[in-house]
Amino acid sequence: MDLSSLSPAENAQMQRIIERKQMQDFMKLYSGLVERCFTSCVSDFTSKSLSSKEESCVLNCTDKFFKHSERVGARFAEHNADMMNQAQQGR
Amino acid sequence: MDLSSLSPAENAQMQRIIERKQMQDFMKLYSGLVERCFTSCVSDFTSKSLSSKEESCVLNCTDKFFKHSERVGARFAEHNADMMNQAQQGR
Amino acid sequence: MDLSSLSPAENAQMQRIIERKQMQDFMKLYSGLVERCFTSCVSDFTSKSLSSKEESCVLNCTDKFFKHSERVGARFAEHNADMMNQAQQGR
Amino acid sequence: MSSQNIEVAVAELDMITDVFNRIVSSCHSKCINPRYSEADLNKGESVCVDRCVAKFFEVNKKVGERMQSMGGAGAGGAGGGGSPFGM
Amino acid sequence: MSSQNIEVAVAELDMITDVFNRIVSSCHSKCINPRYSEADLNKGESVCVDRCVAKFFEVNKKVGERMQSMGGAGAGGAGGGGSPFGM
Amino acid sequence: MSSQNIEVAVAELDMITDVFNRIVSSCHSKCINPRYSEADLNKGESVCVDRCVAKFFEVNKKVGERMQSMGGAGAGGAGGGGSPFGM
Repeated sequence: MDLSSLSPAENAQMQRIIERKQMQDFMKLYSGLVERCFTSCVSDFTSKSLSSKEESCVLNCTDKFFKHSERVGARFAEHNADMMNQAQQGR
Repeated sequence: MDLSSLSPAENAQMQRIIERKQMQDFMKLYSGLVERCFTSCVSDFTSKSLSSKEESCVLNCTDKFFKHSERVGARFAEHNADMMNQAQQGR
Repeated sequence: MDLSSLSPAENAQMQRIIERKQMQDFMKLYSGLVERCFTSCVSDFTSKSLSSKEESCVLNCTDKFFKHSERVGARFAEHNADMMNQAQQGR
Repeated sequence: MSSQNIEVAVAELDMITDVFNRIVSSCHSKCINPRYSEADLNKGESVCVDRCVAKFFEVNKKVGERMQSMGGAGAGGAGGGGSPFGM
Repeated sequence: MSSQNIEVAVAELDMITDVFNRIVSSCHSKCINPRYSEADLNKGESVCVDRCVAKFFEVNKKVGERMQSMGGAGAGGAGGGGSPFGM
Repeated sequence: MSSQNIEVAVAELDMITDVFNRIVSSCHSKCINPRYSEADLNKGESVCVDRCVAKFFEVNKKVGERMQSMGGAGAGGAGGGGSPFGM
Protein backbone atom coordinates (compact mmCIF):
# COMPACT_ATOMS: atom_id res chain seq x y z
CA MET A 1 0.00 0.00 0.00
CA ASP A 2 1.34 3.42 -0.93
CA LEU A 3 0.64 5.94 1.82
CA SER A 4 3.05 8.57 0.46
CA SER A 5 0.22 10.54 -1.15
CA LEU A 6 -1.31 11.27 2.27
CA SER A 7 -0.57 14.48 4.18
CA PRO A 8 1.11 14.14 7.62
CA ALA A 9 -2.25 14.76 9.34
CA GLU A 10 -3.95 12.17 7.14
CA ASN A 11 -1.11 9.78 7.81
CA ALA A 12 -1.55 10.13 11.57
CA GLN A 13 -5.29 9.52 11.26
CA MET A 14 -4.58 6.51 9.03
CA GLN A 15 -2.24 5.07 11.67
CA ARG A 16 -5.01 5.32 14.27
CA ILE A 17 -7.48 3.58 11.93
CA ILE A 18 -4.94 0.84 11.18
CA GLU A 19 -4.35 0.28 14.89
CA ARG A 20 -8.07 -0.03 15.59
CA LYS A 21 -8.51 -2.39 12.67
CA GLN A 22 -5.62 -4.55 13.84
CA MET A 23 -7.26 -4.89 17.22
CA GLN A 24 -10.58 -5.85 15.60
CA ASP A 25 -8.81 -8.29 13.27
CA PHE A 26 -6.97 -9.81 16.19
CA MET A 27 -10.25 -10.33 18.06
CA LYS A 28 -11.79 -12.02 15.02
CA LEU A 29 -8.69 -14.12 14.47
CA TYR A 30 -8.88 -15.27 18.06
CA SER A 31 -12.57 -16.16 18.14
CA GLY A 32 -12.37 -17.67 14.65
CA LEU A 33 -9.49 -19.86 15.79
CA VAL A 34 -11.40 -21.01 18.86
CA GLU A 35 -14.36 -21.94 16.66
CA ARG A 36 -12.15 -23.73 14.14
CA CYS A 37 -10.30 -25.81 16.75
CA PHE A 38 -13.51 -26.54 18.64
CA THR A 39 -15.18 -27.77 15.44
CA SER A 40 -12.24 -30.00 14.47
CA CYS A 41 -11.34 -31.35 17.89
CA VAL A 42 -14.51 -31.69 19.95
CA SER A 43 -17.32 -34.02 19.02
CA ASP A 44 -17.97 -36.07 22.11
CA PHE A 45 -20.63 -34.64 24.41
CA THR A 46 -20.94 -37.44 26.93
CA SER A 47 -18.90 -35.27 29.30
CA LYS A 48 -18.67 -31.55 29.97
CA SER A 49 -14.88 -31.44 30.24
CA LEU A 50 -12.28 -31.80 27.52
CA SER A 51 -10.58 -35.19 27.33
CA SER A 52 -6.78 -35.16 27.24
CA LYS A 53 -6.95 -36.19 23.59
CA GLU A 54 -9.22 -33.26 22.78
CA GLU A 55 -6.99 -30.90 24.70
CA SER A 56 -3.88 -31.98 22.85
CA CYS A 57 -5.79 -31.61 19.56
CA VAL A 58 -6.76 -28.04 20.48
CA LEU A 59 -3.17 -27.09 21.34
CA ASN A 60 -1.80 -28.59 18.11
CA CYS A 61 -4.59 -26.91 16.16
CA THR A 62 -3.66 -23.53 17.63
CA ASP A 63 0.06 -23.95 16.99
CA LYS A 64 -0.48 -25.24 13.49
CA PHE A 65 -2.83 -22.42 12.59
CA PHE A 66 -0.25 -19.80 13.52
CA LYS A 67 2.49 -21.60 11.60
CA HIS A 68 0.15 -21.84 8.63
CA SER A 69 -0.76 -18.14 8.83
CA GLU A 70 2.88 -17.15 9.08
CA ARG A 71 3.74 -19.19 6.01
CA VAL A 72 0.84 -17.71 4.05
CA GLY A 73 1.93 -14.24 5.22
CA ALA A 74 5.48 -14.82 3.94
CA ARG A 75 4.26 -15.97 0.49
CA PHE A 76 1.79 -13.08 0.45
CA ALA A 77 4.54 -10.54 1.17
CA GLU A 78 6.76 -12.03 -1.57
CA HIS A 79 3.89 -11.82 -4.02
CA ASN A 80 3.20 -8.19 -3.14
CA ALA A 81 6.90 -7.33 -3.52
CA ASP A 82 6.89 -8.97 -6.97
CA MET A 83 3.82 -6.98 -7.97
CA MET A 84 5.46 -3.70 -6.87
CA ASN A 85 8.63 -4.50 -8.81
CA GLN A 86 6.63 -5.28 -11.94
CA ALA A 87 4.65 -2.08 -11.54
CA GLN A 88 7.84 -0.02 -11.22
CA GLN A 89 9.49 -1.66 -14.22
CA GLY A 90 6.33 -0.94 -16.18
CA ARG A 91 6.72 2.80 -15.55
CA MET B 1 -18.97 -5.83 31.00
CA ASP B 2 -18.05 -3.10 33.43
CA LEU B 3 -19.45 0.23 32.33
CA SER B 4 -18.87 1.96 35.69
CA SER B 5 -15.68 3.62 34.48
CA LEU B 6 -17.64 5.61 31.88
CA SER B 7 -18.84 9.16 32.54
CA PRO B 8 -22.63 9.79 32.42
CA ALA B 9 -22.27 11.35 28.94
CA GLU B 10 -20.20 8.43 27.72
CA ASN B 11 -22.72 6.06 29.26
CA ALA B 12 -25.57 7.69 27.33
CA GLN B 13 -23.60 7.46 24.09
CA MET B 14 -22.79 3.84 24.87
CA GLN B 15 -26.51 3.09 25.34
CA ARG B 16 -27.25 4.50 21.89
CA ILE B 17 -24.46 2.42 20.34
CA ILE B 18 -25.73 -0.71 22.11
CA GLU B 19 -29.27 -0.07 20.83
CA ARG B 20 -28.08 0.34 17.26
CA LYS B 21 -25.97 -2.78 17.52
CA GLN B 22 -28.89 -4.75 18.93
CA MET B 23 -31.00 -3.76 15.94
CA GLN B 24 -28.23 -4.79 13.55
CA ASP B 25 -27.72 -8.06 15.43
CA PHE B 26 -31.44 -8.73 15.32
CA MET B 27 -31.49 -8.19 11.55
CA LYS B 28 -28.58 -10.58 11.10
CA LEU B 29 -30.14 -13.11 13.43
CA TYR B 30 -33.33 -12.98 11.39
CA SER B 31 -31.76 -13.32 7.95
CA GLY B 32 -29.30 -15.91 9.22
CA LEU B 33 -32.18 -17.94 10.60
CA VAL B 34 -34.06 -17.75 7.30
CA GLU B 35 -30.97 -18.98 5.47
CA ARG B 36 -30.38 -21.76 7.98
CA CYS B 37 -33.95 -23.08 7.87
CA PHE B 38 -34.10 -22.73 4.09
CA THR B 39 -30.87 -24.73 3.71
CA SER B 40 -32.05 -27.49 6.05
CA CYS B 41 -35.68 -27.73 4.97
CA VAL B 42 -35.90 -26.97 1.24
CA SER B 43 -34.24 -29.10 -1.39
CA ASP B 44 -36.98 -29.90 -3.87
CA PHE B 45 -37.23 -27.44 -6.75
CA THR B 46 -39.83 -29.20 -8.89
CA SER B 47 -42.33 -26.63 -7.57
CA LYS B 48 -42.15 -22.96 -6.64
CA SER B 49 -44.24 -23.25 -3.47
CA LEU B 50 -43.35 -24.82 -0.16
CA SER B 51 -44.81 -28.27 0.45
CA SER B 52 -46.64 -28.75 3.76
CA LYS B 53 -43.75 -30.91 4.92
CA GLU B 54 -41.24 -28.15 4.12
CA GLU B 55 -43.43 -25.59 5.85
CA SER B 56 -43.67 -27.61 9.03
CA CYS B 57 -39.89 -28.15 8.92
CA VAL B 58 -39.35 -24.37 8.67
CA LEU B 59 -41.62 -23.65 11.62
CA ASN B 60 -39.96 -26.29 13.79
CA CYS B 61 -36.55 -25.03 12.71
CA THR B 62 -37.47 -21.49 13.79
CA ASP B 63 -38.88 -22.56 17.15
CA LYS B 64 -35.99 -24.87 17.86
CA PHE B 65 -33.41 -22.24 16.98
CA PHE B 66 -34.86 -19.82 19.53
CA LYS B 67 -35.04 -22.47 22.21
CA HIS B 68 -31.46 -23.40 21.43
CA SER B 69 -30.30 -19.75 21.57
CA GLU B 70 -32.08 -19.21 24.86
CA ARG B 71 -30.43 -22.25 26.37
CA VAL B 72 -27.00 -21.15 25.15
CA GLY B 73 -27.72 -17.66 26.52
CA ALA B 74 -28.55 -19.07 29.95
CA ARG B 75 -25.35 -21.14 30.10
CA PHE B 76 -23.39 -18.15 28.79
CA ALA B 77 -24.75 -15.89 31.52
CA GLU B 78 -23.94 -18.47 34.21
CA HIS B 79 -20.40 -18.75 32.90
CA ASN B 80 -19.94 -14.97 32.90
CA ALA B 81 -21.27 -14.75 36.47
CA ASP B 82 -18.77 -17.44 37.53
CA MET B 83 -15.93 -15.54 35.86
CA MET B 84 -16.91 -12.34 37.67
CA ASN B 85 -17.05 -14.11 41.03
CA GLN B 86 -13.64 -15.65 40.48
CA ALA B 87 -12.21 -12.27 39.45
CA GLN B 88 -13.60 -10.65 42.60
CA GLN B 89 -12.30 -13.40 44.89
CA GLY B 90 -8.91 -12.96 43.22
CA ARG B 91 -8.73 -9.33 44.31
CA MET C 1 -36.92 1.47 -0.41
CA ASP C 2 -38.78 4.71 0.04
CA LEU C 3 -36.40 7.63 0.26
CA SER C 4 -39.09 10.29 -0.26
CA SER C 5 -39.32 11.03 3.45
CA LEU C 6 -35.71 12.28 3.50
CA SER C 7 -34.84 15.98 3.13
CA PRO C 8 -32.69 17.01 0.13
CA ALA C 9 -29.63 17.27 2.37
CA GLU C 10 -30.33 13.86 3.88
CA ASN C 11 -30.87 12.47 0.40
CA ALA C 12 -27.46 13.70 -0.75
CA GLN C 13 -25.80 12.18 2.30
CA MET C 14 -27.69 8.94 1.66
CA GLN C 15 -26.39 8.84 -1.93
CA ARG C 16 -22.81 9.14 -0.64
CA ILE C 17 -23.38 6.33 1.84
CA ILE C 18 -24.92 4.16 -0.87
CA GLU C 19 -21.94 4.77 -3.18
CA ARG C 20 -19.47 3.82 -0.49
CA LYS C 21 -21.47 0.71 0.37
CA GLN C 22 -21.62 -0.29 -3.29
CA MET C 23 -17.86 -0.08 -3.50
CA GLN C 24 -17.48 -2.19 -0.35
CA ASP C 25 -20.05 -4.69 -1.64
CA PHE C 26 -18.26 -4.89 -4.97
CA MET C 27 -14.96 -5.63 -3.22
CA LYS C 28 -16.59 -8.39 -1.17
CA LEU C 29 -18.34 -9.78 -4.23
CA TYR C 30 -15.02 -9.92 -6.02
CA SER C 31 -13.00 -11.59 -3.28
CA GLY C 32 -15.90 -13.91 -2.44
CA LEU C 33 -16.09 -14.97 -6.07
CA VAL C 34 -12.34 -15.66 -6.19
CA GLU C 35 -12.63 -17.81 -3.07
CA ARG C 36 -15.68 -19.65 -4.43
CA CYS C 37 -14.10 -20.46 -7.80
CA PHE C 38 -10.80 -21.38 -6.19
CA THR C 39 -12.55 -23.78 -3.81
CA SER C 40 -14.56 -25.44 -6.60
CA CYS C 41 -11.91 -25.56 -9.30
CA VAL C 42 -8.51 -26.07 -7.66
CA SER C 43 -7.63 -29.16 -5.68
CA ASP C 44 -4.39 -30.39 -7.16
CA PHE C 45 -1.28 -29.03 -5.47
CA THR C 46 1.41 -31.03 -7.24
CA SER C 47 2.14 -27.89 -9.25
CA LYS C 48 2.14 -24.18 -8.49
CA SER C 49 0.47 -23.11 -11.75
CA LEU C 50 -3.12 -23.57 -12.84
CA SER C 51 -3.70 -26.39 -15.32
CA SER C 52 -5.66 -25.50 -18.45
CA LYS C 53 -8.57 -27.50 -17.07
CA GLU C 54 -8.52 -25.53 -13.83
CA GLU C 55 -8.27 -22.27 -15.75
CA SER C 56 -11.29 -23.06 -17.89
CA CYS C 57 -13.20 -24.07 -14.76
CA VAL C 58 -12.37 -20.70 -13.14
CA LEU C 59 -13.55 -18.74 -16.18
CA ASN C 60 -16.80 -20.70 -16.42
CA CYS C 61 -17.31 -20.32 -12.68
CA THR C 62 -16.93 -16.53 -12.96
CA ASP C 63 -19.29 -16.23 -15.93
CA LYS C 64 -21.85 -18.51 -14.41
CA PHE C 65 -21.81 -16.70 -11.09
CA PHE C 66 -22.65 -13.39 -12.77
CA LYS C 67 -25.42 -14.95 -14.83
CA HIS C 68 -26.77 -16.54 -11.68
CA SER C 69 -26.62 -13.25 -9.74
CA GLU C 70 -28.35 -11.40 -12.56
CA ARG C 71 -31.14 -13.96 -12.63
CA VAL C 72 -31.58 -13.78 -8.86
CA GLY C 73 -31.55 -9.97 -9.13
CA ALA C 74 -34.34 -10.04 -11.72
CA ARG C 75 -36.55 -12.34 -9.58
CA PHE C 76 -35.73 -10.24 -6.53
CA ALA C 77 -36.82 -7.04 -8.27
CA GLU C 78 -40.08 -8.66 -9.44
CA HIS C 79 -40.78 -9.81 -5.92
CA ASN C 80 -40.16 -6.35 -4.49
CA ALA C 81 -42.44 -4.79 -7.13
CA ASP C 82 -45.20 -7.28 -6.20
CA MET C 83 -44.79 -6.41 -2.52
CA MET C 84 -45.08 -2.68 -3.27
CA ASN C 85 -48.22 -3.23 -5.33
CA GLN C 86 -49.80 -5.27 -2.58
CA ALA C 87 -48.90 -2.65 -0.01
CA GLN C 88 -50.50 0.11 -2.13
CA GLN C 89 -53.67 -1.88 -2.76
CA GLY C 90 -53.87 -2.49 0.95
CA ARG C 91 -54.03 1.26 1.66
CA MET D 1 -23.63 12.90 13.04
CA SER D 2 -26.26 11.12 11.00
CA SER D 3 -29.89 11.90 11.64
CA GLN D 4 -32.39 9.30 12.74
CA ASN D 5 -33.89 9.17 9.22
CA ILE D 6 -30.56 8.35 7.61
CA GLU D 7 -29.92 5.64 10.15
CA VAL D 8 -33.23 3.95 9.42
CA ALA D 9 -32.65 4.14 5.65
CA VAL D 10 -29.13 2.73 5.98
CA ALA D 11 -30.39 -0.11 8.17
CA GLU D 12 -33.03 -0.92 5.56
CA LEU D 13 -30.42 -0.87 2.79
CA ASP D 14 -28.15 -3.19 4.78
CA MET D 15 -31.05 -5.56 5.39
CA ILE D 16 -32.00 -5.76 1.71
CA THR D 17 -28.39 -6.28 0.63
CA ASP D 18 -27.91 -8.96 3.28
CA VAL D 19 -31.02 -10.86 2.15
CA PHE D 20 -30.02 -10.57 -1.50
CA ASN D 21 -26.53 -11.94 -0.80
CA ARG D 22 -27.95 -14.83 1.19
CA ILE D 23 -30.33 -15.74 -1.64
CA VAL D 24 -27.50 -15.59 -4.20
CA SER D 25 -25.37 -17.84 -2.02
CA SER D 26 -28.11 -20.31 -0.97
CA CYS D 27 -29.56 -20.73 -4.46
CA HIS D 28 -26.07 -21.09 -5.92
CA SER D 29 -25.46 -24.02 -3.57
CA LYS D 30 -28.84 -25.55 -4.32
CA CYS D 31 -28.96 -25.08 -8.10
CA ILE D 32 -25.56 -24.58 -9.72
CA ASN D 33 -23.49 -27.61 -10.70
CA PRO D 34 -20.00 -26.98 -9.25
CA ARG D 35 -18.18 -28.80 -12.06
CA TYR D 36 -18.32 -25.70 -14.28
CA SER D 37 -18.02 -27.41 -17.64
CA GLU D 38 -19.96 -24.58 -19.31
CA ALA D 39 -20.23 -20.80 -18.92
CA ASP D 40 -24.02 -20.51 -19.24
CA LEU D 41 -26.81 -21.44 -16.89
CA ASN D 42 -28.42 -24.48 -18.46
CA LYS D 43 -32.21 -24.91 -18.64
CA GLY D 44 -32.41 -26.97 -15.45
CA GLU D 45 -30.29 -24.53 -13.46
CA SER D 46 -32.33 -21.53 -14.66
CA VAL D 47 -35.65 -23.06 -13.67
CA CYS D 48 -34.17 -24.15 -10.35
CA VAL D 49 -32.94 -20.62 -9.60
CA ASP D 50 -36.38 -19.09 -10.26
CA ARG D 51 -38.11 -21.55 -7.95
CA CYS D 52 -35.36 -21.27 -5.38
CA VAL D 53 -35.80 -17.50 -5.09
CA ALA D 54 -39.59 -17.91 -4.77
CA LYS D 55 -39.19 -20.52 -2.04
CA PHE D 56 -36.60 -18.46 -0.18
CA PHE D 57 -39.07 -15.58 0.02
CA GLU D 58 -41.74 -17.96 1.30
CA VAL D 59 -39.40 -19.19 4.02
CA ASN D 60 -38.55 -15.58 4.82
CA LYS D 61 -42.24 -14.85 5.31
CA LYS D 62 -42.93 -17.95 7.42
CA VAL D 63 -39.99 -17.25 9.73
CA GLY D 64 -41.03 -13.60 10.08
CA GLU D 65 -44.63 -14.54 10.96
CA ARG D 66 -43.41 -17.14 13.44
CA MET D 67 -41.11 -14.67 15.15
CA GLN D 68 -43.87 -12.10 15.36
CA SER D 69 -46.28 -14.60 16.88
CA MET D 70 -43.64 -15.37 19.51
CA GLY D 71 -44.32 -11.86 20.68
CA GLY D 72 -42.41 -8.65 20.58
CA ALA D 73 -40.16 -9.35 17.66
CA GLY D 74 -40.01 -5.64 17.09
CA ALA D 75 -36.94 -3.61 16.29
CA GLY D 76 -34.24 -4.19 18.86
CA GLY D 77 -35.82 -7.09 20.70
CA ALA D 78 -34.86 -10.65 19.96
CA GLY D 79 -38.22 -11.91 21.19
CA GLY D 80 -36.66 -13.46 24.24
CA GLY D 81 -34.52 -15.64 22.08
CA GLY D 82 -30.95 -15.55 23.02
CA SER D 83 -28.80 -12.54 23.55
CA PRO D 84 -25.60 -12.75 25.57
CA PHE D 85 -26.80 -10.07 27.96
CA GLY D 86 -30.11 -11.54 28.98
CA MET D 87 -31.71 -8.15 28.37
CA MET E 1 -15.53 11.57 17.77
CA SER E 2 -15.79 8.77 20.34
CA SER E 3 -13.51 8.83 23.33
CA GLN E 4 -10.99 6.12 24.06
CA ASN E 5 -13.25 4.72 26.80
CA ILE E 6 -16.19 4.25 24.47
CA GLU E 7 -13.99 2.55 21.91
CA VAL E 8 -12.74 0.03 24.43
CA ALA E 9 -16.28 -0.67 25.67
CA VAL E 10 -17.60 -1.11 22.12
CA ALA E 11 -14.72 -3.47 21.27
CA GLU E 12 -15.55 -5.52 24.35
CA LEU E 13 -19.23 -5.63 23.41
CA ASP E 14 -18.37 -6.75 19.86
CA MET E 15 -16.10 -9.46 21.23
CA ILE E 16 -18.76 -10.86 23.57
CA THR E 17 -21.42 -10.82 20.84
CA ASP E 18 -19.06 -12.50 18.40
CA VAL E 19 -18.22 -15.29 20.86
CA PHE E 20 -21.89 -15.78 21.70
CA ASN E 21 -22.85 -16.06 18.04
CA ARG E 22 -20.07 -18.55 17.38
CA ILE E 23 -21.19 -20.72 20.30
CA VAL E 24 -24.81 -20.62 19.10
CA SER E 25 -23.72 -21.66 15.63
CA SER E 26 -21.14 -24.30 16.63
CA CYS E 27 -23.34 -25.97 19.23
CA HIS E 28 -26.29 -25.90 16.84
CA SER E 29 -24.21 -27.86 14.31
CA LYS E 30 -22.97 -30.28 16.95
CA CYS E 31 -26.21 -30.91 18.86
CA ILE E 32 -29.37 -30.11 16.90
CA ASN E 33 -30.85 -32.71 14.57
CA PRO E 34 -31.44 -30.91 11.26
CA ARG E 35 -34.48 -32.97 10.35
CA TYR E 36 -36.73 -30.73 12.46
CA SER E 37 -39.54 -33.17 13.10
CA GLU E 38 -40.36 -31.43 16.38
CA ALA E 39 -40.39 -27.86 17.72
CA ASP E 40 -38.81 -28.55 21.12
CA LEU E 41 -35.29 -29.42 22.11
CA ASN E 42 -35.44 -33.06 23.13
CA LYS E 43 -33.64 -34.37 26.22
CA GLY E 44 -30.54 -35.46 24.32
CA GLU E 45 -30.22 -32.16 22.52
CA SER E 46 -30.61 -30.14 25.73
CA VAL E 47 -27.90 -32.08 27.56
CA CYS E 48 -25.65 -31.84 24.51
CA VAL E 49 -26.09 -28.05 24.34
CA ASP E 50 -25.14 -27.60 28.00
CA ARG E 51 -21.98 -29.66 27.64
CA CYS E 52 -21.19 -28.06 24.29
CA VAL E 53 -21.20 -24.56 25.80
CA ALA E 54 -19.00 -25.72 28.68
CA LYS E 55 -16.51 -27.33 26.30
CA PHE E 56 -16.47 -24.30 24.02
CA PHE E 57 -15.44 -22.12 26.94
CA GLU E 58 -12.71 -24.61 27.84
CA VAL E 59 -11.38 -24.48 24.27
CA ASN E 60 -11.58 -20.69 24.43
CA LYS E 61 -9.40 -20.74 27.55
CA LYS E 62 -6.86 -23.21 26.16
CA VAL E 63 -6.44 -21.25 22.92
CA GLY E 64 -6.10 -18.00 24.86
CA GLU E 65 -3.44 -19.47 27.16
CA ARG E 66 -1.56 -20.93 24.21
CA MET E 67 -1.56 -17.63 22.37
CA GLN E 68 -0.32 -15.81 25.45
CA SER E 69 2.50 -18.29 25.96
CA MET E 70 3.53 -17.68 22.34
CA GLY E 71 4.42 -14.23 23.61
CA GLY E 72 2.96 -10.82 23.18
CA ALA E 73 -0.56 -11.79 22.30
CA GLY E 74 -1.63 -8.45 23.71
CA ALA E 75 -4.14 -6.07 22.14
CA GLY E 76 -3.19 -5.26 18.59
CA GLY E 77 -0.42 -7.81 18.18
CA ALA E 78 -1.06 -11.10 16.43
CA GLY E 79 1.81 -12.73 18.28
CA GLY E 80 3.86 -13.06 15.14
CA GLY E 81 1.20 -15.17 13.54
CA GLY E 82 0.33 -13.98 10.14
CA SER E 83 -0.70 -10.53 9.11
CA PRO E 84 -0.51 -9.44 5.51
CA PHE E 85 1.79 -6.56 6.39
CA GLY E 86 4.50 -8.42 8.21
CA MET E 87 4.30 -5.87 11.01
CA MET F 1 -15.14 13.56 8.71
CA SER F 2 -12.53 11.53 6.82
CA SER F 3 -11.11 12.94 3.62
CA GLN F 4 -11.41 11.18 0.27
CA ASN F 5 -7.76 10.08 0.51
CA ILE F 6 -8.26 8.36 3.82
CA GLU F 7 -11.35 6.58 2.53
CA VAL F 8 -9.48 5.19 -0.45
CA ALA F 9 -6.58 4.03 1.72
CA VAL F 10 -8.93 2.37 4.23
CA ALA F 11 -10.80 0.61 1.41
CA GLU F 12 -7.49 -0.68 0.06
CA LEU F 13 -6.46 -1.88 3.51
CA ASP F 14 -9.80 -3.67 3.97
CA MET F 15 -9.42 -5.32 0.56
CA ILE F 16 -5.91 -6.62 1.30
CA THR F 17 -6.94 -7.92 4.72
CA ASP F 18 -10.00 -9.61 3.24
CA VAL F 19 -7.95 -11.36 0.54
CA PHE F 20 -5.34 -12.44 3.08
CA ASN F 21 -7.97 -13.92 5.38
CA ARG F 22 -9.61 -15.77 2.51
CA ILE F 23 -6.26 -17.27 1.45
CA VAL F 24 -5.50 -18.34 5.02
CA SER F 25 -8.91 -19.99 5.28
CA SER F 26 -8.99 -21.60 1.80
CA CYS F 27 -5.46 -22.97 1.97
CA HIS F 28 -6.05 -24.23 5.49
CA SER F 29 -9.01 -26.26 4.20
CA LYS F 30 -7.06 -27.51 1.20
CA CYS F 31 -3.74 -28.34 2.88
CA ILE F 32 -3.95 -28.86 6.63
CA ASN F 33 -4.87 -32.27 8.00
CA PRO F 34 -7.66 -31.63 10.54
CA ARG F 35 -6.65 -34.49 12.80
CA TYR F 36 -4.01 -32.34 14.51
CA SER F 37 -1.74 -35.11 15.77
CA GLU F 38 1.28 -32.79 15.60
CA ALA F 39 1.98 -29.10 16.23
CA ASP F 40 4.19 -28.44 13.20
CA LEU F 41 3.38 -28.17 9.54
CA ASN F 42 4.81 -31.32 7.98
CA LYS F 43 6.73 -31.28 4.70
CA GLY F 44 3.71 -32.11 2.56
CA GLU F 45 1.56 -29.43 4.20
CA SER F 46 4.28 -26.79 3.80
CA VAL F 47 4.72 -27.46 0.09
CA CYS F 48 0.96 -27.55 -0.37
CA VAL F 49 0.55 -24.15 1.33
CA ASP F 50 3.18 -22.52 -0.92
CA ARG F 51 1.52 -23.82 -4.08
CA CYS F 52 -1.92 -23.04 -2.76
CA VAL F 53 -1.06 -19.37 -2.23
CA ALA F 54 0.46 -19.15 -5.72
CA LYS F 55 -2.63 -20.73 -7.29
CA PHE F 56 -4.99 -18.51 -5.31
CA PHE F 57 -3.26 -15.44 -6.72
CA GLU F 58 -3.54 -16.89 -10.22
CA VAL F 59 -7.28 -17.42 -9.74
CA ASN F 60 -7.53 -13.89 -8.36
CA LYS F 61 -5.92 -12.57 -11.56
CA LYS F 62 -8.07 -14.66 -13.91
CA VAL F 63 -11.29 -13.62 -12.20
CA GLY F 64 -10.21 -9.97 -12.23
CA GLU F 65 -9.38 -10.08 -15.95
CA ARG F 66 -12.65 -11.83 -16.72
CA MET F 67 -14.66 -9.24 -14.80
CA GLN F 68 -12.87 -6.41 -16.55
CA SER F 69 -13.53 -7.94 -19.99
CA MET F 70 -17.21 -8.11 -19.05
CA GLY F 71 -17.01 -4.35 -19.19
CA GLY F 72 -17.12 -1.63 -16.63
CA ALA F 73 -16.03 -3.60 -13.63
CA GLY F 74 -14.71 -0.35 -12.20
CA ALA F 75 -15.13 0.87 -8.65
CA GLY F 76 -18.74 0.86 -7.66
CA GLY F 77 -20.14 -0.98 -10.67
CA ALA F 78 -20.88 -4.68 -10.47
CA GLY F 79 -20.53 -5.02 -14.23
CA GLY F 80 -24.21 -5.68 -14.64
CA GLY F 81 -23.95 -8.70 -12.44
CA GLY F 82 -26.55 -8.76 -9.79
CA SER F 83 -27.37 -6.04 -7.35
CA PRO F 84 -30.71 -5.96 -5.55
CA PHE F 85 -31.51 -2.51 -6.89
CA GLY F 86 -31.03 -3.12 -10.60
CA MET F 87 -28.88 0.00 -10.77
